[in-house]
Amino acid sequence: MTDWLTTQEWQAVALSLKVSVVAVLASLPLGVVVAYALARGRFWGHGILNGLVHLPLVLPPVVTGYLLLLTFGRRGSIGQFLDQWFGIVFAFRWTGAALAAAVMAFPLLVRAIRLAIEAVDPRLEAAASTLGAPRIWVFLTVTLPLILPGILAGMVLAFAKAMGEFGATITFVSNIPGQTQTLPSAIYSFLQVPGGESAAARLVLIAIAIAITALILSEWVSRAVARRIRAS
Amino acid sequence: MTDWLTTQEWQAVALSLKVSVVAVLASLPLGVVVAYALARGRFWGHGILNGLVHLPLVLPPVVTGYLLLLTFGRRGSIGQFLDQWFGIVFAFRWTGAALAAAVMAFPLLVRAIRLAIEAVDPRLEAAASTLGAPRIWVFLTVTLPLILPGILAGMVLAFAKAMGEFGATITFVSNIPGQTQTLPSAIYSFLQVPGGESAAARLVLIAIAIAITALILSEWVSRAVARRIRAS
Amino acid sequence: MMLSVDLQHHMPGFDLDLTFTAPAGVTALFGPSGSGKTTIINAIAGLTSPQSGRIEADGQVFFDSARGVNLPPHRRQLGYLFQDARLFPHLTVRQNLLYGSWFARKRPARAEFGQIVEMLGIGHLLTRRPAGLSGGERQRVAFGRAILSRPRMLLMDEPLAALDEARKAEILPYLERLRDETGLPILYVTHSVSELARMATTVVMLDQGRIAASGPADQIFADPATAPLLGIREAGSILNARVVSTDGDGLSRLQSGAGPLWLSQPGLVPGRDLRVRIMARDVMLSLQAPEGISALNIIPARVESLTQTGRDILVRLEAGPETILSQITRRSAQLLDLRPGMPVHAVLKTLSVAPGSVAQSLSSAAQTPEARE
Amino acid sequence: MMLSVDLQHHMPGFDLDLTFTAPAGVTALFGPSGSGKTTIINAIAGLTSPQSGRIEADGQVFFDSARGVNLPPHRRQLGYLFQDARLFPHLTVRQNLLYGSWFARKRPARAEFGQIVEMLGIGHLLTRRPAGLSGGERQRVAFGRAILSRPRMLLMDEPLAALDEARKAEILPYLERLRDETGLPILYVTHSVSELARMATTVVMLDQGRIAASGPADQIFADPATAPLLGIREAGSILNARVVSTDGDGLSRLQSGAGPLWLSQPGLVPGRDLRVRIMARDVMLSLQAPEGISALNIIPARVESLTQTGRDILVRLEAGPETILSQITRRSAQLLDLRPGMPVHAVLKTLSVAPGSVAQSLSSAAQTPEARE
Amino acid sequence: EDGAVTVFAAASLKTALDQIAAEFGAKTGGQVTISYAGSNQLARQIIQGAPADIYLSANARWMDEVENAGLVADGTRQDLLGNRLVLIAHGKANVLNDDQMRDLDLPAMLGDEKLAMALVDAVPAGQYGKAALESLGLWDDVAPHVAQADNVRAALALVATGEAPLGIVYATDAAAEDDVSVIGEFPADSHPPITYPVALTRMAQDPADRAFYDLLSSPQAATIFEAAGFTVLTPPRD
Ligand SMILES: Nc1ncnc2c1ncn2[C@@H]1O[C@H](COP(=O)(O)OP(=O)(O)OP(=O)(O)O)[C@@H](O)[C@H]1O
Ligand SMILES: Nc1ncnc2c1ncn2[C@@H]1O[C@H](COP(=O)(O)OP(=O)(O)OP(=O)(O)O)[C@@H](O)[C@H]1O
Ligand code: MOO
Ligand SMILES: [Mg+2]
Ligand SMILES: [Mg+2]
Repeated sequence: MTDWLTTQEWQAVALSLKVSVVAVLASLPLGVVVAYALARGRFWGHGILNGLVHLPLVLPPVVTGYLLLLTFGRRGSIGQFLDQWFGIVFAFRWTGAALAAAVMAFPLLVRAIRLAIEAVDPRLEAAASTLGAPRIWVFLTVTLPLILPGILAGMVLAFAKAMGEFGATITFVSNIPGQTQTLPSAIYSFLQVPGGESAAARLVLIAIAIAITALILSEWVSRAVARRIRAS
Repeated sequence: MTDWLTTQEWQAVALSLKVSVVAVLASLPLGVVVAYALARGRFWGHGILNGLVHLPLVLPPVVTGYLLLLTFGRRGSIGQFLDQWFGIVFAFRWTGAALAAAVMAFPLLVRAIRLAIEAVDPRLEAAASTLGAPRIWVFLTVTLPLILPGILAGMVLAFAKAMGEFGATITFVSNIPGQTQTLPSAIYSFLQVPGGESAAARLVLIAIAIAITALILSEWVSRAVARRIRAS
Repeated sequence: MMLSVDLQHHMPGFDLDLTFTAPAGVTALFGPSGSGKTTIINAIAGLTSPQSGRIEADGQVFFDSARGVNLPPHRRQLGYLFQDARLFPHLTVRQNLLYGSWFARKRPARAEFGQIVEMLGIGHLLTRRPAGLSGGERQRVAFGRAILSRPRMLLMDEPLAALDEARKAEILPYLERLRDETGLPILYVTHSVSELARMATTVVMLDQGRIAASGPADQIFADPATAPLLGIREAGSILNARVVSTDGDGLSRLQSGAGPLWLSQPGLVPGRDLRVRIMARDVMLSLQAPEGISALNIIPARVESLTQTGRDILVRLEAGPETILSQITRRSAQLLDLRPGMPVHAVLKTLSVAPGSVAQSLSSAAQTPEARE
Repeated sequence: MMLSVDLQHHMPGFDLDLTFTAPAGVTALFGPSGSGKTTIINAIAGLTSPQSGRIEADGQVFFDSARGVNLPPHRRQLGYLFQDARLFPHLTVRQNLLYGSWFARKRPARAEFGQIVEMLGIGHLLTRRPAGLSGGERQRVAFGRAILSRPRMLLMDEPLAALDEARKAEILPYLERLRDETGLPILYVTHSVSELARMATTVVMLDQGRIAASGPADQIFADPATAPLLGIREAGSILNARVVSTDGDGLSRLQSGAGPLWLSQPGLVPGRDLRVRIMARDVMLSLQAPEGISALNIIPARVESLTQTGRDILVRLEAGPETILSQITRRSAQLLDLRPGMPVHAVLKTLSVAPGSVAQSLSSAAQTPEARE
Repeated sequence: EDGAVTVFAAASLKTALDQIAAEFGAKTGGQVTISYAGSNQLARQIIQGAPADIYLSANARWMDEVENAGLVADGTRQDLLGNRLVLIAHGKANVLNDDQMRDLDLPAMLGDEKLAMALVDAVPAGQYGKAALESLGLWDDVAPHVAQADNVRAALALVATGEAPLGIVYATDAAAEDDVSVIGEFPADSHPPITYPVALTRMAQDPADRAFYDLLSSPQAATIFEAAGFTVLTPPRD
């Protein structure tokens, strides 16, 4: 195996996995909150929030990457603020790649969770509230377990998207091997030079293998969860 | 307005709309069938189908575009077949852009519809079958209407993705003003040259406006549908 | 039409293993909660496949594990009224009602839309959607939907539990008419002994997935041995009688094998044959024919046997060819010094016979349903 | 504890407008399907907000449209048993049962887990998930879940409709004990007059969103005017009596205002005060005291009034300070030539008094519930 | 810094630069990290504070941007490499000489078909190609037939797959692709000179940065660049 891929390629695979997992896990709580607000909330700015969440989908990824560079970069307003006050730096670090992946995958995550929340029977939530559960507990003990398959679906979708994310990432944090070079960036690099196709193909196969593994795993977990809820 | 955008830019806007709408509508039937098969079917190759559907999400868009070129291009196996037998040509046509957009948006469409199907109470379908409805009619008269909000959600997601799709499109059908130059291609071009940011920003604003309009419309339709089904 | 069912199905903690046949008329499935009633009906409807067995209706095989036959639900032409109404939430009440008739358009309609809607009192709901309906309203719509799908058999899972008495009183006669006029066989799950007594021509009693007793309703009801299964208070006998005349004050005179009988039921047509259910606890015993008493039915009879049931005595009386059950306290039996062979008078208040206890005889009710077990 | 409700709510095609108070004890909401019972309970539980009105329990305001108060459901501490069970599909039966107790851990437990599980007969289901439960099993689990949430009031929407008689017979006494021993007030929706008569201390009768009659159960039942609302066959009166002794053969002697009374109920403890419901149709009238008859209860009385109800006559009898209703045919009334003031004997079979018709008196049942209307 | 050299380089230089970096590592033990992306992306990133020590652009205008931002170390900008623009065809083709190229009847050669190029207004290869066609007087006739890809490699792929029969790409790209053949080289005077400028940035403080920068204009590097098809512009200083 080590012969098959160069160290640098292994780094790209490992980095892509790390970036995607972190992107999905870190954006999950916000994703659930936003999905809940969009599904159940009736507040001013509902439409704006919804639009904002979907922006990364509509814009060409390079634009998103550029906007990230302008805001979260070293000289960007938010980037400087986070650096000074919390010591968090996104610029040209793997954390930046994770941020880009999270932003790009966010609409997928939110939509899936939102659909799941909308499918929960509100009468069950009402039943929980008459049993004395405050709203937050109703959410944690009834809504959340019931939307688990939806959350899982959203996470897989987001993970897949994060694994494939390229345009925003390379624009925001560049393509620095070992630091910000993800699998798609590596594939891109190979495709830019004569004779790089076979190396690119190898990496593509790895990406496919990872994605299919993740899909099958999630499918399996999701069926197990659903089976418990809807026995015969 | 005509002053504000050049003719070519207007063309790009119109083309993007056309491509995205056609991509979503044309892939919808297949999307519903695949989603149904994935949600309810237990067949050999379930995992493979699922993986295949998600591939465009995982792969860098250029790779997808390249693969499209190899299969649906003029010399591609499927491309030649379609050309000879049906006279359908994708190469350098807006139809090719639509195909690329459809393929890239397909995983989002399918996931949303699949989630909706999984949320339908199978007991309602059982009730329909005891009333004499054959399986296909059960689907058309019970399942389908109940998943309409999910389908709509999937369509919006897919539409947004199609509007933003760039990498696969330009790789597959390149960028021919008036024929295959979509909004993202136009934006990309501006970003390639120093000082092109302001022109790009104008187009970005248009993309955002279109997406938000679509979102709000779909939200509105979806609420109307849901309201009918779940009156207090 | 005749349905025969043979089922074996094993679930963790619950085993179903039974064989019965349901002839034309109403076959009641009666048994405690969790005894397997819904599971059986689902198997007949084709919604679950039993692990082994055979289900056949009028020669058409619905299911046969040996031969690998398993007809899909929509080809079985059964109307199923579910324990939960299962209305289609996206359709209006009218669309729900008409849902099945589209698929049944080649079969003759048994009931007209307007007539059903009126009987069920759902005319004002037609344009509404199910979400806002009350529990009873839903169940009524579900009932109409099942009937209007023109089934050749009705499966009803506790159909009236959610309805008020007034509505029940309207629907039961309609079900009887369906049964009698169209010969539509009905498989009926209920917890209510009075519905059972009124509707059922055949009774299948279940207990924990097995058949505890089964047979024609008259026999099951007149058998003191089944009393505990029904609940002791519900023991009673069924008298077959013919309406002779109806007087101006609303009283009808009937002739039964046990002698004349006065009933205060509306709508009794002279010449009709009826089944009258007489609850054992409503039958008083008197040594002499009492006088100056409001009860109009005083039937001479002979004590056939005395059975102790729980704390009370179930007295089986012979009145001509008929059997009457009377339930009295031990104290009374002692005070009257009842012994088999003794002549007594059975005293029955006219009004003790509940309207629900009088049903039209059905030719098929006289058939002997075979209950293989 | 006292609940007072004042509601106005308008829906297309349906208007709710009513005011009533529910004192301690069981308040029955009774009315035809679609009359608004579930809507009222939902408003009390806080699941729907009425358009205007005020709901108050023991001085705590749940809802007041004028003052803009609307307490969320979880702060109202009510146990709600829904018409559909609404179990949590992702939790086991045990987890469902314990769901509410976690939030109620600061309030004292009224019933022990094991005790409730045993009474409901759901011990073997504890590790299962709701999906595979039968209709009755679900409802029992839902009942346990509501009780175990330690509510200060129970709202029950047709809780027993899906249960078999045997299970009902086990649960009703438990509910009575809850009512009597803990003073837990219960708002009870039912279509069953016998449950109503047995459980209710207060009755609120609804018709199309308005109150048709309301008051203490005894009064409502003894009032010939409410008979049509209950369904004519269900008319009856309630006698208050004290158990004097229980004999070896299981018969108990009671002393009522109307004279001695023999009942064949298990578990009657001497000294206890009881409410005995006597169905009008079970009461026979005799001019002389009959002899050699199995009926043990022969109560001397005086005809107070004769009311024609439908095709029959409802005779209101005065027996000491108590009122007894008797329902007889017109023919019998003529034959006996009954007139107000005439002395007669009311004859009642011991066994005609259904076990469900005897309930423990409740001190609060004697209170006069105010029903503002 | 830790002695590591960070190079931001146009993606088309990958093959050659990777080799040079490997040699540098072997010789000095120093580590070179190279980030390949579009010249425009790299320039924007450097302007936004990216930790690049050396910037190697495929295009002079983006180097100008970086210089204008004051981020180029004084006196380090130089035109390192040059490239040639060629007309390619799918499969085999007759090779045209310089004169034939000047009399090119491109419209006739294309017929109804497409000419693959990089974006003609945005990507350098496309810009040079457009300039060449204009100076040859072909642009107006050919323009409707141009299929613009987002970079040279994608244009090459269009020709390699036969999607377009002809294309305009760099000689460096055409050399390694089996399915295309070079028809001819555009006269050097038909377009502005194709240059790849290099510079040390202001962030470059480490001696290793300077060492690698110097290595780029060494004879060893020149050999590697030439092997990849580039022309080396800076005469090697011994
Ligand atoms: N959203 C709505 N729009 C119009 N009418 C409604 C709506 N929701 C409920 N109703 C009507 O309000 C009436 C009262 O309903 P409710 O559920 O309170 O009846 P109920 O007394 O509980 O009946 P049941 O005994 O059948 O359960 C019904 O006629 C119902 O159709
Ligand atoms: N998936 C399952 N696993 C284990 N037991 C099951 C499963 N599904 C059903 N059962 C059990 O089978 C038994 C029969 O259920 P069924 O629904 O047929 O009862 P029922 O007679 O209709 O009862 P009810 O009158 O309460 O509706 C019940 O005890 C139920 O718990
Ligand atoms: O949406 Mo992209 O083209 O995967 O970065
Ligand atoms: Mg059942
Ligand atoms: Mg209700």
